[in-house]
Amino acid sequence: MGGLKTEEFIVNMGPQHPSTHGVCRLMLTMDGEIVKKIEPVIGYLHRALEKICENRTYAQCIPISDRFEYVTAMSCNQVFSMAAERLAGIEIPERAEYIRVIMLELNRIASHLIFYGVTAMDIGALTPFLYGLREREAIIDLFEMTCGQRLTYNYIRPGGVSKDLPKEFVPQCRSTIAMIKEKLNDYEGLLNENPIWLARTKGVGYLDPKLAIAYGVSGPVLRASGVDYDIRRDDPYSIYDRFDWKVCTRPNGDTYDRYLIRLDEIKQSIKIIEQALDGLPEGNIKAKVSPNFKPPAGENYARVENSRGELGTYMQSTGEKKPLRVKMRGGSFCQLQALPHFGTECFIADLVAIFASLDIILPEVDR
Amino acid sequence: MGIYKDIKNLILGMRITGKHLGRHAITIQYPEEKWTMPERSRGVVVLLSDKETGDLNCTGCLLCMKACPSAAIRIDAPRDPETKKRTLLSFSVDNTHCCFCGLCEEACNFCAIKMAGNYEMSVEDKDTLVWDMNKLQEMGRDVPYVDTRKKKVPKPKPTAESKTPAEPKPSAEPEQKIQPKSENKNDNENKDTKDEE
Amino acid sequence: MTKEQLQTAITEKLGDKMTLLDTGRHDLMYEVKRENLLEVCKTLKDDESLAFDYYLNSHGVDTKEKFEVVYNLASIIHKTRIDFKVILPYDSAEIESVQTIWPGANWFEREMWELYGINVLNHDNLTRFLLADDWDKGFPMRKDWDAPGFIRMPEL
Amino acid sequence: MNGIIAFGELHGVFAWLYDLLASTGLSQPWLDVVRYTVLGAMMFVVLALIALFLVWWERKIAGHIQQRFGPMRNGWHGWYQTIADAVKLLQKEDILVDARDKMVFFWAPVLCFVVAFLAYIAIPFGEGLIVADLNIGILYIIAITTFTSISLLMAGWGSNNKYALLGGMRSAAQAVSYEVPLVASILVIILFVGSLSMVDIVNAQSGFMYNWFIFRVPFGPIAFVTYIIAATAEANRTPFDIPEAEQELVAGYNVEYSGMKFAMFFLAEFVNGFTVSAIAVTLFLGGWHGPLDGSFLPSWVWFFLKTFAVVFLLMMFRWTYPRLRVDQLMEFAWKFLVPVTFANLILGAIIKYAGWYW
Repeated sequence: MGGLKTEEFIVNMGPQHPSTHGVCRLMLTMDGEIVKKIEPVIGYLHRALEKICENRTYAQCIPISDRFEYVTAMSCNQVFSMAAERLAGIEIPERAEYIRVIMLELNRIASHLIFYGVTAMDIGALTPFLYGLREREAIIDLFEMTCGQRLTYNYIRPGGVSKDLPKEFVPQCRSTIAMIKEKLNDYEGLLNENPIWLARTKGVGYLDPKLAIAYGVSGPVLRASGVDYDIRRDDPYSIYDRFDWKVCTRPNGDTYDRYLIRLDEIKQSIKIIEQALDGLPEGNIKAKVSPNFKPPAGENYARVENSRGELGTYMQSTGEKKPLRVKMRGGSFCQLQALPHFGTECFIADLVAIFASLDIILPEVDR
Repeated sequence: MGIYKDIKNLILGMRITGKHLGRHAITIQYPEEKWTMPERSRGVVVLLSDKETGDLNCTGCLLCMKACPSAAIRIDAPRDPETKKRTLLSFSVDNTHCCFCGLCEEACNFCAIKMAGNYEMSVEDKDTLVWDMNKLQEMGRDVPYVDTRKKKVPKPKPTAESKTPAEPKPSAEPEQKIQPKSENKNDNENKDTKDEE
Repeated sequence: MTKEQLQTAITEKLGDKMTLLDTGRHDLMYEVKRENLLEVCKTLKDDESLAFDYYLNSHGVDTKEKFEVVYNLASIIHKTRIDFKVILPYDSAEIESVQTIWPGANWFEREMWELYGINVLNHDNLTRFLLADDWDKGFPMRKDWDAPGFIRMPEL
Repeated sequence: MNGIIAFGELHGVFAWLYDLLASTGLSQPWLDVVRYTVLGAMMFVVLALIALFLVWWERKIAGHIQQRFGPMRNGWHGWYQTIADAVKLLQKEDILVDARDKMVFFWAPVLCFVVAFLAYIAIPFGEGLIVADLNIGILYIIAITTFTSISLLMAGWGSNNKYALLGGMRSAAQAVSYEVPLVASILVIILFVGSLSMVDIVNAQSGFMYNWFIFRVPFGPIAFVTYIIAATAEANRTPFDIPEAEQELVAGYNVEYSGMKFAMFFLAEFVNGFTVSAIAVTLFLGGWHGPLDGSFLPSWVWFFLKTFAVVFLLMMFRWTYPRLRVDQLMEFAWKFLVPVTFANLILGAIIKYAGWYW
């Protein structure tokens, strides 16, 4: 049998493919079912957001930042506003800080719910996707009640937040959080100990911590490889140091741990939101900042921990009302760059599972 | 032994999906049942008109045009030199450009523009999405809004166009209202004096 | 490890090569000459007291009269953060690749080359990956870039 | 059933029809030709309707499992949604890839469609309701149902598409490795019936419910469970639907098919699901026998009730479990199912020899 001539063939996974989240093409060199080499081809979703931002005032940059990473648009607003506030030296009122933390953590839960549904669907279980989206709808209704939009919120502004919480927000938020905490048992029962799920995800796509750090991988993917690094605690921003919550890490860095860590993070976010809701102070919600304010010359790289890792914005201003340079750094960009180095020598079914577990979305990669 | 744990978990999975089989479905049948949008939901941009006189609140101050990040609003409101008043000729919103961010609503001091909750805008021909003043006014006819303009005591003879909405010397600006410091020097339109300052 | 300790550690290890700028808000912003870039990066990464092993981001900036290449780094062990920039004149806009020190820099430098035209020396895969394959209208992120059909935001 | 027409039994009706036909005076061979063409056409219409119903039923169950309604638009709760889909697929353009292997590409759906219906010749729907009571019934059915994997391989190769090729290869590997446990779990039953004919198998389970082979502890339940697992693999249903794994291989073997050809594959898949459940009911759940001796419902109603129960079980699998990987699937078959079924066979033989069965 040794003399059988076999040759590798190239398969295009994408750009129109059911399991690439957004438009991304992976050129796979395959030997039968085994993936030998991956070469990501990106740029299908490049909208030159950074060039657009250079032509807008700081307040007008916020709707652009929503489109940078639309699954967790709140964290994009937050990172843009933080960069602008640091440039202009604006202090945010107490109540705005609390509202921001509540909104950011709600958005993280909503993003992890999408992750849960999409990863399960990519590995074949079609029902968890609908359960995940059902809970997410409850959170999206909270967002729509406060800022009016369901996906691109344009809610967190340099200087605070744009509108105050409506009266019925806090009770509805508490009931939503309680409902999600109770629904998590359904999620875990459905998949966590399922032998087929374990067979498909345990030990698949091992990401070595050193490789992760070398390629700038961040967020839950990094923590699932055992590296205890979370920007909310290590490069503190906003008022996360007032709440007691734990940075959860998982030791062995395979797809199963990347899945479990996101369920842990949902629980931690629920804890943060409950404490933030209890401590919500009164007061105004926005520092007095005119829409086209002019920050003094300077530059700054603001970082936020969102559900896909570190979301960074470098902003340089020269005293005019439009930023000179805005650079957006998303977590998925580095994870997609690291994928060819740890996603090979596996079946195509495993590659789909690894790609889903990295929770890569393409607007963040192509900007 | 492993096999019992596996079978137990497989049955647990079936129990969870079976449990949902009995529950009532939570989706609504769209065209028949419609979702009631919350009060603040940012749907389509409309122009509001005064409750009594019925004509537009808009005074043509161009603040919303400046605030719009995607240049969706086009206003033609020339200022006739002697009365220093702007008369609004045309106001059009290009819904293909509008990104529904709500910045125009926040920039307006005269409750003239609002994002109503209506989201059904599907059309066959893209050009019909560029709405002119009448369409915007008619869309905004029944949109409820809180009139926060400071009513000027109507002068004995009401001037031809709508009442001058704000006194020359506005009292202390409320906290939320954003100070329209629009000293944009490179205003290539005709010299825009500091209106309402 | 507080900012001051970091600052003293840097001046002690790389005093002459890294000059502190005052434009950095909230983090330390240094300036590095182009010729000793690789040496600075190596010491930043390998020195235990600095240990900047976590490469966050690098990108180009076009300030209308010169290019700047800004690097943002972080240290996982000491939980510190630092930025530094390299000034490049318009005519000779090229810089060595730091990809051998931090493998994560590969795509960032590739993007900088594609959008700014800053040539990156001995980079292993300097090809186009964000813009269209047949893109021939120059480097879009430059301030002086213009192309037919590029509609600017109307100046109001 | 000596000729008295019990309430609702249909075999009397067929006997009367045959006498009517015989009275027309045709010679015997012509009589058989007409008889079997009419029976074949009737069988095809009944099964096509069942398949259409199954498609609709699966979409409704999937909907309600996922807390949504499923098809609601066409007719009350969307009852003619599948018919609308069939008509849509009928008039859809049939896109043919130029680089295809013409003969193989054309005949693959035809083979898959025809084979799916051929298995029903030997399946008894009720008392006397069987097209041809072959004395090698179950052997014929097993032989015929393996043809579907050949047609998937042909589809995979014929459409000259890398994804389809992968799908085809997977279906071949899966069919081969799940045929062995399927047959081994059936052999245990044949051991106790002594004849391959399906009617004899059902008659061996007559009487009260505990006579059904599923309740013949210890070999019955084991055989039933292994049969159901191997059958879901044969019918290409989750968690073994790797030949047509949407998330990995876009659409597996039927990636290049559109219009009526795709409808054939789609319908054949559901008919296979029904075949597999029908065999499970005939072998393990007492065919057309009701739970009590001489029950009140007509026999074919019992058969359909039980078969739809097994189909419901297969559907619950599909909407609960993720999908296995190719090598795990093979490993599970060879390292777990085959030893278990062979051990079960030996256990059955010992019980038969020692006579501890009822």
